[in-house]
Amino acid sequence: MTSLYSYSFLILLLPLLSFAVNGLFLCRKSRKASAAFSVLCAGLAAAYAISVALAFFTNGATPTVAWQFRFLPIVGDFNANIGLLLDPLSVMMLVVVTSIAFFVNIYSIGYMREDMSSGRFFALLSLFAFSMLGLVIATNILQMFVFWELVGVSSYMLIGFWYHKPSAVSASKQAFILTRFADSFFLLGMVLVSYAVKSFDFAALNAVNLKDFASIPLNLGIMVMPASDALTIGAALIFVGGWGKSAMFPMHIWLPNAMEGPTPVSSIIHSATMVVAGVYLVARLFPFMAGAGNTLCIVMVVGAFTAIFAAVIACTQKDIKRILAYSTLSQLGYMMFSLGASRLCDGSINTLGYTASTFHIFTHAFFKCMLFLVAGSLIHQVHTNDLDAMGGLRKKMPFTYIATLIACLAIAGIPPFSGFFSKDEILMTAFQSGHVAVFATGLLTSGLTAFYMFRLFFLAFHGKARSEHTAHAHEDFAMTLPIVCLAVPSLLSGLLAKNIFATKFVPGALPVATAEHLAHATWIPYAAGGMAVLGILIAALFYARPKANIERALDVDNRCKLYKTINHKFYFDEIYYAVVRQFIFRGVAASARFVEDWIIGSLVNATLFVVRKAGALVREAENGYLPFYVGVMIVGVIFWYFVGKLPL
Amino acid sequence: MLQQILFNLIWIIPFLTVLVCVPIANSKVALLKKIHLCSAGIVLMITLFLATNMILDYAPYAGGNAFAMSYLTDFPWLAAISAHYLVGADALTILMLVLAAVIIFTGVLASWRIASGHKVFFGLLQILAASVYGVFMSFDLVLFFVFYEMEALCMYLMIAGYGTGDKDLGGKKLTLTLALGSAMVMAVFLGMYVEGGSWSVFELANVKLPENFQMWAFPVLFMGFAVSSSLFPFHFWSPAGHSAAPTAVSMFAAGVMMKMGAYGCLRIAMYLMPEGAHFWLPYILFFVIFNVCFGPFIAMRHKDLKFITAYSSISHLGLIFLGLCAMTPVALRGASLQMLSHGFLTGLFFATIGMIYGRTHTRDITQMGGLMKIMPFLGVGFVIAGFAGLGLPGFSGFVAEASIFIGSFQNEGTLFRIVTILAILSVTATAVYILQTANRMLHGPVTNPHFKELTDATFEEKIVIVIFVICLLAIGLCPAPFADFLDTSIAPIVSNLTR
Amino acid sequence: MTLLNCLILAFVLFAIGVFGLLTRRHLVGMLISIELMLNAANINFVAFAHFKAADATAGSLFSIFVIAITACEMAVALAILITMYRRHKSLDVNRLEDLHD
Amino acid sequence: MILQNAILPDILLVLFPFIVLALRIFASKHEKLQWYAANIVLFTVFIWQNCLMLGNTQIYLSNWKIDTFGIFMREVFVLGSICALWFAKDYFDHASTGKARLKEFPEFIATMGFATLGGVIVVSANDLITLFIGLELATIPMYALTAWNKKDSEGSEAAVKFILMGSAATAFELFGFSYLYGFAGSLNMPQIATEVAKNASSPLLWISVLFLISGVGFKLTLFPFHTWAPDVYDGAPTPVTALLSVTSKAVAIAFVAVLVFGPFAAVQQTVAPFLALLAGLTLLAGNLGALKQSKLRRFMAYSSISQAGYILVAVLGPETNAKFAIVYYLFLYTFANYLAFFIFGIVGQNRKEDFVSLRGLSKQNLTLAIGLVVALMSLAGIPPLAGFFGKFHLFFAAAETKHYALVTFAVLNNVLALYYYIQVLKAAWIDKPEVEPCALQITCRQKAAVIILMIGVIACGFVPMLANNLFAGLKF
Amino acid sequence: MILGIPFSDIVFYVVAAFMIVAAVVTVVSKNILQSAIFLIATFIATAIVYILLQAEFMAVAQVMVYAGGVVVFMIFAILLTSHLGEESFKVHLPRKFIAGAIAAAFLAIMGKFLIGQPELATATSNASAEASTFGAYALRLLSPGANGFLIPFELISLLLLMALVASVTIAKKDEDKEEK
Repeated sequence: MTSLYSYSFLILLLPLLSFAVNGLFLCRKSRKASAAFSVLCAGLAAAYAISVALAFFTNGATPTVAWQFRFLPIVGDFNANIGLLLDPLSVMMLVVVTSIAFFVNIYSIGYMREDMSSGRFFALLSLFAFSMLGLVIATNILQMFVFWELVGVSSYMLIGFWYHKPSAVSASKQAFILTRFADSFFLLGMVLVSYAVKSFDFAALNAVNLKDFASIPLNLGIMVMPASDALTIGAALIFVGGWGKSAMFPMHIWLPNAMEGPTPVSSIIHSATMVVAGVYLVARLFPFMAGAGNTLCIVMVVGAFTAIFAAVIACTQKDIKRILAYSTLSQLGYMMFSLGASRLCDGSINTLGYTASTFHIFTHAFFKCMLFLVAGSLIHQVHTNDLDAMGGLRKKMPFTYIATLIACLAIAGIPPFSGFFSKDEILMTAFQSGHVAVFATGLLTSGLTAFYMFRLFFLAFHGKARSEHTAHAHEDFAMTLPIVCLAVPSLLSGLLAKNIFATKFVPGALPVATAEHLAHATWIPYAAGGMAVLGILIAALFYARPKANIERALDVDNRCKLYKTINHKFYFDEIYYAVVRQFIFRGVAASARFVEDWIIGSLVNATLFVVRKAGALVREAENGYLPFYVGVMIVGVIFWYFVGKLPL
Repeated sequence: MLQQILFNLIWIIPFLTVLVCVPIANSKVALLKKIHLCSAGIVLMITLFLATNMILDYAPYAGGNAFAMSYLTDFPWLAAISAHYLVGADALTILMLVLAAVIIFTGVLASWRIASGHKVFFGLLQILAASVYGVFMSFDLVLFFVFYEMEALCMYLMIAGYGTGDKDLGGKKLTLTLALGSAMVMAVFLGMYVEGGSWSVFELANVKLPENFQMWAFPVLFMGFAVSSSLFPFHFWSPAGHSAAPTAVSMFAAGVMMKMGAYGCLRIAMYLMPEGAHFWLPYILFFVIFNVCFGPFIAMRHKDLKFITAYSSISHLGLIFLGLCAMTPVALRGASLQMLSHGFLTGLFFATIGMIYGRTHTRDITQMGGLMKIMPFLGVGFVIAGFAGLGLPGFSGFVAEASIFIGSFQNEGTLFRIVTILAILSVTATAVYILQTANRMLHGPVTNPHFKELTDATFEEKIVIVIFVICLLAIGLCPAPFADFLDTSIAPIVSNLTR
Repeated sequence: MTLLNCLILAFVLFAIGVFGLLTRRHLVGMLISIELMLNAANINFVAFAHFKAADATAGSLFSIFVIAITACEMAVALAILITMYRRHKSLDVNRLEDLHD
Repeated sequence: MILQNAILPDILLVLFPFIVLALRIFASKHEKLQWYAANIVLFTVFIWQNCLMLGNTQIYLSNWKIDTFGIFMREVFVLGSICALWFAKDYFDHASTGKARLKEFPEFIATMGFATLGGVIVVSANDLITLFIGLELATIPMYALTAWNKKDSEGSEAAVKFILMGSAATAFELFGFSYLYGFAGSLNMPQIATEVAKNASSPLLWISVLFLISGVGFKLTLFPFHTWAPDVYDGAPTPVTALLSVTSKAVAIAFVAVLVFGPFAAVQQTVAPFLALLAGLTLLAGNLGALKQSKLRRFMAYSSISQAGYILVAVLGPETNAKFAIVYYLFLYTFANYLAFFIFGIVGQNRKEDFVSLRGLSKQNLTLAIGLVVALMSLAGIPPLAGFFGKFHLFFAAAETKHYALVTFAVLNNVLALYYYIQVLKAAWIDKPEVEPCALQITCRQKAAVIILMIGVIACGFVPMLANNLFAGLKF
Repeated sequence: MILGIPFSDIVFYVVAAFMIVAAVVTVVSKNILQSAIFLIATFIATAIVYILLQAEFMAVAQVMVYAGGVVVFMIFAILLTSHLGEESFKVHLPRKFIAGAIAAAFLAIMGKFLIGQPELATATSNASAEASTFGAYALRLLSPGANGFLIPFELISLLLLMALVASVTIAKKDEDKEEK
């Protein structure tokens, strides 16, 4: 077992190997070879990860650092390490990431079949897998930041994979810059926290008790405050990193736009793994954040608002991938507010939130990944993202249809599908936290989720084919296989893993009190299920009843203002554009350049001007007129009599 | 002994190469190029060999304010003013030498296809090389200054003779501003000898120069050095000079010469005048704000690749100065790492820009587009440079910047805190202009049909890019050995700073 | 007749020479003014020699030398003026206008 | 050892004009003879002086003092004469554009010999009379030489300006001497020195300092007594311009050094602010004036004005360092300046002497172009060329007495200097000629001179220890 | 002694006044030849002052070399170059004004400087009469000893020779025809 652990870095290295080999050698030579190599590496990694997971959970699930080396010395014993942490959370993520990466790799064989540069695609996909794995096994916050950035970059490159498409390019830029903006706060928080704690290690951070820091003053530039307050600010700043990466409102806009990338990318990066990094970050630092004042409240509010906000938008979209993207946002909001809601009004912590959130990460990864794969499959056949052009695919793609149904039921939260269990726990947390508004939001969102997912489902698979391509759609084996395979965990992971999560996924010793007696409402599962069923029924009423006028239902132009506003995503793209274009570029950057070009430039020119004028003066004195010269000479003597500092 | 001779050969070889090339006719281009490449390659090999030797076997810092010197060579040189030929290597020196040798070697390769005047061009490049090697090696102020001042004129001739655009003005701005800096340096050096009684850095380190001398000498010296590192308000030469310079000179100026300034600030100004440093550096921090916070935004509004890169260099150099001003061990180490890192990074930047410009004949990013498809290798090179520039982990920029931020946060001064926070936040702006540039230039559809006939990197260009990427990755992936090694140079400076 | 009187006489002569040097347009006139100035210096020497100096002979000797040197200078000056006159056909200082910036 | 007798080369030098004139009178048929004789004598003197024992001061007939500084300065003067002689030879053979050929070469040599002798007298003088005669003997021939080209109206105009201003300056000088004599009561320099040390606050002393420095300031082209220089340099025949910029300047600076470290040694630091201001303003004025010049000789005039300022900086230093720096710099300055003038002379043979005619030089003749770089960058003080070490020593001397402000100001001015030297290089290297430049005619003599001088400048820079260590340990 | 003032003083004042007047006429006279004549007058007056200062040899030299040699030389030059010295140039008033101001400033400075030193007024002659005899001059000029001026005396001959050679070379007409 120790040897199993000590070689666990192979999980990390296999994708890296795949990236290096593909990127340097194979991608130009043979697309098939690169695909095969990539799938092989991903498969091996997944197998290794699962075996590590089995060994880990069967051996008591004690957190261990499997291996680590000193990356960057800071001062004395304060080092930045790169290591491999095995604890329930990271092992769970290892399994999720590797297995999803494996499936997506297989899927991509089919999806990228016609693309000439698929070698590059596989290389980048492997790079992403490597970075994501590095992120989840991080032993310290600096390592997390390192891989956090790498994940961002590989996401950037994959969104902009079709770099000849201007929309893809600008989407990739937007995604990177927005997350990078958030990351700068992460970095700031990290610097601040590590300065106070003198360590980057999660273990050290999570063991921080703010009371120990209350008496140490810390100068934050603007003001001097107790280090405990500074740490709270630090925790919030670190959360901002997760805020951006998980695309919480109002930094959410990059995620729907990121759907410009190839669909396998959306499936692995923008639904299952990378975007949950923000949640993962909060979960990883849960004890620290729990102790750090009201940080978790921010998390909760942000999460809850994003959940309902995204769900509302999702109800009006027609682009299949965008619907899924907003759905992802909404689900991420769930995970966030679940973590946030762990902190009760009295400051004690309800550990259920942590469990629920991590559980939802797990279940959501499978079904959302699969939904994206389905979407990709449809797009591949129909050659468009638009639901307008689909319909009636049930017969053409039966396996896909069934699998999609499972996934939709899972996400809607219908028992016994996986989503039900995790969502149930989340709602329970919200209820127990005592924040009624949050609980109501969660419940409402659950209904909306069921509605828009089944709206998508009905519009795509039921009714009549609404375009030429749809009529000739068929199933592709390489693409259907992973979908079918993923249907299994979508169906079962909730049932099977519920107990593991309940027992193993409890945060370690918390620096604040854990809540002891909490109200246990047995009606919540029913309420949640009921909302979901209600949503499904409404969807069926609008889009699946035989006489439904689909064209009219999809027509945006004749809708009311509110609908249009929602359909335009509350005009957030435009707001973003205005801020970036007008404020940053035309405002800040232009004025900086103005200062540089005109003020600094004219200072330099003024100096030159003065020098030139002085030179002209000297030369004009040489006017060739002898008496003038003589006069200057004699005046010179008088001049030096006064100026020469002689003791006369 | 052999190694010591090799060490001294580092700066002698370039001069010898120039001498060897004097009788060769200008028309024998291939021979000239081969000779210069060989000479640059030999120097690179020597520096790598010596650096490896030193990294593998060095004594950890054991207290005191003396550098751990290797290959120390000392004999009287100018007896009338008791100046010595005093050269040697410690960690910082040898790493900077490697940087310089890499840049020179790649610079020769990057100039492989200049149109005419090879003999003079390469000759001047070798003199430049000798001067930077000399600067990093010498520990005698006179010797240091001789090497330090030597490069200014060569730069002018190379820029004005082989550059592009408004080359005369650019060359003059660069040369004269640098000359201004070295004039300030020279004035203080003379004063240091008079007050301290020696030209040797080692001996001066043990002398506490009078405080009233330090009060005026430190800012003059520091700003004098900072001129060549384009610290505000002396940064204006950098965009003008870089945009006019030929590729190799841009690489050299941004890659090595700008580091000479920072090196001097650290190694001479701060090491020898710590009291002045403590008094003045908080004020100099105000200048740093401009570099760090304004640089990226100005770059955002530029359309010329070299201007963008020049302002990017200005902001990165600002980070070095942030590290220096903070005066904590971590920040100083970060600053030294950033010197190395930025050298490689900006070398790669200017090399790829030069190669792209050599094909498209424009540096205006709005006129380019879709180049990734036509020249993927160069495109990838540029993107890698960009990512390294925005501080992506894995490349050396990140470890340097992280060290600087962490280190400067350890300085408890209010101003330092504010500037550190501003610096960290302004890192985003770097991402904005780099991505904007890369996207405009490389991505999207091919805008100019003439571009379709262009070719990708040639063999020697590929070597250039690969060398830089390897260097960036080497420091970025395992910075710990470098950082530990550098500590042997930083610790004595810190010990002086805290005396 | 004191030393002061002699010195004052000398510098008044000198000042008159200066005035002449500045106002004269004829080159020979300027030379004449210069002669006045040199003469003033000579008076100084002799006066100092007479009133103050420990080594009186030296001062007077100096002025003899000055007279000789002045003669040389004037010889060269007049030779130059003659060449000048050959070229310019004039000795007007205002005609010296070819060389200027 | 009779050869070690330092007076003998001086006597040979005194005989030098006589020999040349005698050959002119008695062997006027053999035109080359005077040239050879002049060369032989000058080289003999130069080599002889180089062989003299250094370090001990010898006084002959109470008025003729030969010390280390004197011997080195003699070498500078003789070296300058040799260069001028070589330069003038070709100039007399070819003349320059649009100007008549010069005549009377032997007389020219003799007059130049007298001027050289004047310099020697200045550094040997032990009393004020000798000093004054030396200064005049160094100056009056220059007036005549400036007017040597009788057919050139510019030459005579320059000479007129020169001699009128020079005589006025002499009057001031003499006034200064008279007050100094009045103050000290003696003409003997050591006696004056003791008197100065005793009674340093007397106004008579200081007014004499003012007049003396103003008077010599004319010859040294100090601000604001420099006004004659551009016009005279521009109008004079090129060899005379070169001679003016080197020998004449060297004489004047020697005069200042002799005074400051001789009679005024005790009050050197009291005079220092005055000298510092003079030096600072002079080099600023020279540098500013040269910024936008387009005529080569005017340009060299401004350049040499600023060089005078730089040299004056050293006078503020302690004696040994200052004299060493001055001597060292003058050597290098002679090399570099003559190198530049040789090149300008070659270019000026059939073109106008301005920047435009330098265009295309790097394509036409790389050796000359490199020579130009070497010369001008040495003057600008760029290492590793000799001029840098020279300037470094000058500044070093002043820094030793803690005149940091002046040193800083001077080194900052170097930036301006670099700017205008670069302008020349730009013309020679970068600018494209508008019309195809006509071919250059270079004689072997010119080529040899350019190469020798170039090697001199580069070698003194690359191996400064050779030149530098020679001086080490000497007492001036 | 007249009115309590020694005779020599009265002579001095009269001569000084004359000298100043002559000098002023020298510089302001319109006719250049007239200036030269008045210059001679100034020089002769100077010679008288020298006699008063017991420097008889100086006075002789002054009259012989200066008045007799240099000025006559000058007059020759004037006559050579201008037709009987008729040539006169108008000078603008501002220039005279500025020149006067500069000269006055000079006067003021020197006056303030000299009058500020009372010890100059009280200095009395302490030199022995032998010091300025012809014999004393000759001894000093020819003495090779401690305070002799043998070397300058020899050097002045070089200077004269140089002046001769140079001025002859410059002033003589070229053999070949001058182009007009």
